[in-house]
Amino acid sequence: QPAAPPAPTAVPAKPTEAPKPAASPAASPAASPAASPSPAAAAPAAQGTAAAKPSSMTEVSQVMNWFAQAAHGGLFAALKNGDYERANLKMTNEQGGPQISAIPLVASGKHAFGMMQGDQLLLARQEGIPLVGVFAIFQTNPQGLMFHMSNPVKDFADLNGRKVYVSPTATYWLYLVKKFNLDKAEQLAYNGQLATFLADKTAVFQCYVSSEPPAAKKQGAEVGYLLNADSGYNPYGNIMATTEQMVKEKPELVQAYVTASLAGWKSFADKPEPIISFVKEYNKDYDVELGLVAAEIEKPLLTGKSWDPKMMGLINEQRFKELHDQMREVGVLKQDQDVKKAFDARFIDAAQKA
Amino acid sequence: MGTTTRPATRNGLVEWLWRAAPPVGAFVVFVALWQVVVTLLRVPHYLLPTPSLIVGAWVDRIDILLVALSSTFLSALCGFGLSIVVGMAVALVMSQSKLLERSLYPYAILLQTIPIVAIAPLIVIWVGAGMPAVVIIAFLISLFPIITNTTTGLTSTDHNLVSMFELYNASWWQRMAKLRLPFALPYVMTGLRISSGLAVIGAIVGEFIAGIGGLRGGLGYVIVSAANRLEMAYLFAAALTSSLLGIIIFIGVSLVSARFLRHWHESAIQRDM
Amino acid sequence: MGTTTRPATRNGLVEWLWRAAPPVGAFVVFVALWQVVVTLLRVPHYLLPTPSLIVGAWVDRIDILLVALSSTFLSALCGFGLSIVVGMAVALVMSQSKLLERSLYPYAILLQTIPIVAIAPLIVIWVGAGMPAVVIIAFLISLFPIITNTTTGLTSTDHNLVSMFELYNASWWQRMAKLRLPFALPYVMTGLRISSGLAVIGAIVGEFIAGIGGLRGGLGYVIVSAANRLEMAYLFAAALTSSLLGIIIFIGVSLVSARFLRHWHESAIQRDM
Amino acid sequence: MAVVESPQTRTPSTPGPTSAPLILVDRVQKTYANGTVALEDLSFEVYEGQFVSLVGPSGCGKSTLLRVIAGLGPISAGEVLVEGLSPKRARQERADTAFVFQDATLLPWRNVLGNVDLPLELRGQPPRERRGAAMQALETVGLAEVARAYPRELSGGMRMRVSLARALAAHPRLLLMDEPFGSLDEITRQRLNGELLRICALAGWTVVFVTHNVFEAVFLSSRVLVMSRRPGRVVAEVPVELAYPRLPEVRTMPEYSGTVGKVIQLLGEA
Amino acid sequence: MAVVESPQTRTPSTPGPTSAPLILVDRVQKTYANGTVALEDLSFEVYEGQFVSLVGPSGCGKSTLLRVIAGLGPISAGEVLVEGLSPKRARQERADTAFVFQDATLLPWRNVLGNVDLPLELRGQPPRERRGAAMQALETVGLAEVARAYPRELSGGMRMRVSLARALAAHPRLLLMDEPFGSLDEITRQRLNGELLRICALAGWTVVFVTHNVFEAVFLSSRVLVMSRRPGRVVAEVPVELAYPRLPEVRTMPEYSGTVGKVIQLLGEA
Ligand SMILES: Nc1ncnc2c1ncn2[C@@H]1O[C@H](COP(=O)(O)OP(=O)(O)OP(=O)(O)O)[C@@H](O)[C@H]1O
Ligand SMILES: Nc1ncnc2c1ncn2[C@@H]1O[C@H](COP(=O)(O)OP(=O)(O)OP(=O)(O)O)[C@@H](O)[C@H]1O
Ligand SMILES: [Mg+2]
Ligand SMILES: [Mg+2]
Repeated sequence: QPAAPPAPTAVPAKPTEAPKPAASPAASPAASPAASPSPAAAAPAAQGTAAAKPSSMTEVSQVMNWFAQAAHGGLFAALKNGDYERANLKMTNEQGGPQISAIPLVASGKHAFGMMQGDQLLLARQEGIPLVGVFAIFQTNPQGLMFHMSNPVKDFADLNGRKVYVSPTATYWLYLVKKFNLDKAEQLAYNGQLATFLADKTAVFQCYVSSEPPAAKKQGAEVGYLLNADSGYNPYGNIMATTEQMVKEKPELVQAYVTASLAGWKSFADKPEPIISFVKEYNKDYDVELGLVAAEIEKPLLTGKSWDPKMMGLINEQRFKELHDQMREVGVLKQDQDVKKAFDARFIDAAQKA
Repeated sequence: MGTTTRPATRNGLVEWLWRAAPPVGAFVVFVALWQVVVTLLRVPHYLLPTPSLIVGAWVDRIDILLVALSSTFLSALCGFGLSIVVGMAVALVMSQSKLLERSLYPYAILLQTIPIVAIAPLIVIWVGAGMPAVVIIAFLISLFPIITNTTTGLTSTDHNLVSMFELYNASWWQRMAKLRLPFALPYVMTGLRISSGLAVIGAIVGEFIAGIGGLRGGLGYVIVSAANRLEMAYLFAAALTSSLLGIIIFIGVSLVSARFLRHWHESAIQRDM
Repeated sequence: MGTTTRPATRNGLVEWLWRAAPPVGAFVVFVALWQVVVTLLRVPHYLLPTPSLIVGAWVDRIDILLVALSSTFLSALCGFGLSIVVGMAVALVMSQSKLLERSLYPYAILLQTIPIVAIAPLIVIWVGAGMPAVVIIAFLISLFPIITNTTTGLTSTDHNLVSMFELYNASWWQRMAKLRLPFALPYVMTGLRISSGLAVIGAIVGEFIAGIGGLRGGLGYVIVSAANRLEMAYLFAAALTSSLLGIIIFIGVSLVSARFLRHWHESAIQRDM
Repeated sequence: MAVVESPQTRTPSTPGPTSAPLILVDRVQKTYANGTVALEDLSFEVYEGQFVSLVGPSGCGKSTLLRVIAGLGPISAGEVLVEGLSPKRARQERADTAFVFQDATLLPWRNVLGNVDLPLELRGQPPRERRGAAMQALETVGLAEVARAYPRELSGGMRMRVSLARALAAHPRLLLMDEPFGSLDEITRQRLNGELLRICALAGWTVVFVTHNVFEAVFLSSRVLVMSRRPGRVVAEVPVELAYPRLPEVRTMPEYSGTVGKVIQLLGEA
Repeated sequence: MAVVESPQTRTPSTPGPTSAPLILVDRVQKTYANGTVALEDLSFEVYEGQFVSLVGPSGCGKSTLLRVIAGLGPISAGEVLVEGLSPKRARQERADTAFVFQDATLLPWRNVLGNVDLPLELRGQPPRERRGAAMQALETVGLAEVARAYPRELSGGMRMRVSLARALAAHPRLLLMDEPFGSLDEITRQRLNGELLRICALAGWTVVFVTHNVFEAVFLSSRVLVMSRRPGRVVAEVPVELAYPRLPEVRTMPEYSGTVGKVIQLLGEA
């Protein structure tokens, strides 16, 4: 595992309150659905302070959804800047990959925290996998569909008659098909091979708007994209989740993690350059130039339409409910579920309050 | 001495049951063990579902699975057929001389080891996504064992028999068709056994990376979508269906092989002395 | 008659050059053709880069590629080694009786055809992501040809030789070690040739599926990240490096094979009459 | 030399027909899987120290019979006993049977020496010891100089001699030989006949010997069994009334030619 | 019957030694890849219609020589001509050579009939015709009833007879035979000797015949060539002064035994 090099800028740990013993962990929303996780009602006194942390250095790890990249910037910033260390977390940032799914890795306890899309979180819960989202990285999901400017796609309805390369049964695609009657769009398997896209000027490809379009531009292609979120389907992007058990048994650890991560994200949004170089130490093949471009595109998406540090990481019931209803509508969710169990906003709310 | 040979006049059905019983028994034990171990060890179902869950998923979606199966079956079979033809042709060329063999093998290995994702765009652009690309990928993945085994087989011909054919002035074709190829059959058939499974894998990989959406996307599509939806029981139902497909093609090849070899090859005959 | 045998006292170096020339020549022609065809047909570089572009990319990133190569090489070799050991052991068991063969083959096929994505989470959870998982996947993918070929080989033993061993009261181990296994060697070696390439593919697929990015992520990692950034020349540089790895392991296996078979097997000896 | 002796007196250590036979073949039938009846109602016995030859038409079941005696396959009816045991158990418990098969059955990946010392290796004898025995056997058959050659580099007759050397090196008590000298020239054959007799007398081996050469059969054996065409039975038994040791001059004696003529005649009638 | 004739008169159509020989072997040397010198400075010739036997010690190069005459491999020095051409060209252009190899060399995946009609099939003869010829040849060797059996179901001698039938069915003009009767019983062997002579006389075949059985060599041949031990050379040539056709009674004639004795003596000296 790549050991996090000591952050040169690290300052001695802030004096913090001694952590209070987690006296009433039973207040976990998963355990007691009655407890409203709405921001206002969050943060019971026992664990609701942003400064809560494990009493001694604890080894934890989090797993990303891809090789280290700008979209993980805050998590690497927290590592590099020493935020995790100060929170008594000996953090390992584990990179993901094409076929690595964080869900079983977190569910089985291999990693404490894992990165997934909001809709994946609800799917996991439908399958009885007890995961709980603790903060979201993107308020506006950066997934999109890119196309060649020579064959532009004006809006989603315009996809009819086009070859669209998307991951099989991606929920957003089912939503788009249903909402815009895309029965004449030809769906093909997305395989990560963008050469197909370059070669076929009529093709439409799924993408992260911060990642593939700039790469294609760098290769000389004139591309544009539609942001899926604009269709009305906007699950949280890259939500960080842990297990119900973790929330219940070690809330102070979760709190420490969320607080430190939030600090990382704020720092990254402020000044991405050093972090991008740090990311390259993990992802050796990373293109720093593209990374900086990505960071710039992503910055407003983190908090919606424009960068607002106070919005960073927030999750709420209304967004989940909306997502839930959309997923029900396209039949991906087979029955209603209690979305309140799918997330626990207290930690990020407390962190933001601090 | 004591041992006397069994009467050869056993009832055909009983005989068949006798032959089928051990594999079936092994299967029952296997499934039971799986169910018990997974249940006892509390392996979470999203990691490894129990057989009962898988069967449930299978029954639930039998309609989709059968359509997907037939589509994958077709692609696998076409790819397999192509690799038989091409693989044997290449082996025929390579077996002509050590020199040709040494010169051509590297390209065969190149085709075998080149990651399919690298050439997927080429394939998709040239033959189009969907079934044609899937067939090509199944073909590429299942080609090499046929080349290798057939080449070894064709170069293993008994030297005395070669002399005999030469003596009777057999033409190149006669030598191939009536001597080298039949002699190589045990090798060829072993190659086909390996390739049959690879063709199925190839079809599924093809469906992953060059397939089309929806029902005609085959088992590969079903597997990826089940994985995306975290429906592990369904995923295993599809994955095991693909294995079943592999087993069926394998059995087909084995029957053909037994048919060809039963009169003469050690591996296919039952010696009574 | 006319034809007389060549003097056997040819200079060793000249001899070696003579043997190496045709493959090298073929390679030069191949590369030249590739360059010319791609240039003439104006195949866009993002579909199929020219050799010169690939070499350029290779030279540019040689440091990363070499690290990736060594990591993939290690995983492939470990996976290959594992499948040799396990594959031969399984084949040994299966060759004991038709019954065992029929009972066990389905599970071997199951392991061969089950899509790795279905069991990848299991593997990652059990042995951890990174090299252990990659080795396991390389092992799973390269296992089957060794099982199949060795089983056929072990059941093909000349019946007269079996009688002879029985007559001299050879133990089970002696029969295996001194008769069946040597007799099966041509089959085993052919199986190893197939598996060597599959182990490389397996390592790369493993790196796709369960590798870690960054520091020690082998060629699979490089290929994915190159594909993501649309750097096709770089992608091909990595892909061809993996093929090169396959070719190197293949040559190693072939040398071992020639060493074992040169005295006796038709495929390895040069007949002068 | 020319004194007519009964065969069982040749080796004083053997008790002769009054004791239990070493090999008892009793109304044996052998039917192959394809329905071919190779042996039917075949009976005879061999006593310890005897040299018994089998002659009979091609395809009459001689090789089948030897394999049955060696315990290399099941029979369909009747009984075969070797030292009172089933042939297989006798072979396994005594480890003292050798067999020169009709084909050379050499391991192609071992050189001549490696092939000859195989039986000793299988018995677990130490390498040095068995190399010595193997080289000695090779010298007996006149192949010491090709000890390092591989079978494919040998002529047909040389391969058969390697096979013969392998059986000799095994130092069996029961030696089954299926046309061991069929592909040897007259000179070599006669020399080896002499050698074989010498060794057998020395070691007290019991030999069942299949040959098509009636002269050879008579020269070597104490009894010649004549088999019928398939399905094979023993239709006649010709005792050879010539004393051991038999020197080459035996071939010029009238008893010798007489017995040969008798066997040929019986063969013609079989 | 017993009139001594010179062999070349037996088939009136053959011109005899004054014309060019059918086979000319001139100072041939054959060295195998491993350095073994199998033949050295070997010369002889065979005229059309002759029946020439080769005898010699095991491993002296008889099989090698036959293969050289058949054009199945290169020689290291000297010259071999068949009908004035290189053996390979002669064989390819005339398509009239048959070879009974020392081993049966049957195709295990073909039944007996399929093996016998192989040469005819390779020549492109229509199935019906070649089946007839094959069945006839099988009848000659006494195997018509196992026409549908596979080689593994046959005894060693039966396999050799199948191989013989294959050569007979091919109706060659030049027949090369390498110990074809070595694994046959005396009765079958004598019957087949007679058959072979009958067919050869009828069809005017030229035969080069390797055998270890000196009686057989003398009975069949017009000339017996005696080879030395390896490296093989022709050390003696014994003309057989017995008239064709040779009936079994020839074996009782003094000329016959005399010639046999002479050959055996030469063999012993070789
Ligand atoms: N594996 C087999 N399956 C069926 N029939 C067989 C098999 N082996 C031998 N036979 C038949 O059994 C009979 C006896 O065969 P065997 O080999 O014992 O003869 P043999 O006396 O040794 O003949 P030869 O002198 O030619 O060697 C033959 O007719 C043969 O066709
Ligand atoms: N492929 C080979 N490589 C090397 N040496 C060989 C090869 N074949 C034969 N020899 C050698 O050449 C010599 C002649 O062999 P050949 O088979 O011609 O003998 P032969 O006269 O037919 O003997 P036999 O009567 O035993 O059949 C032998 O000493 C043999 O060892
Ligand atoms: Mg026999
Ligand atoms: Mg020979």
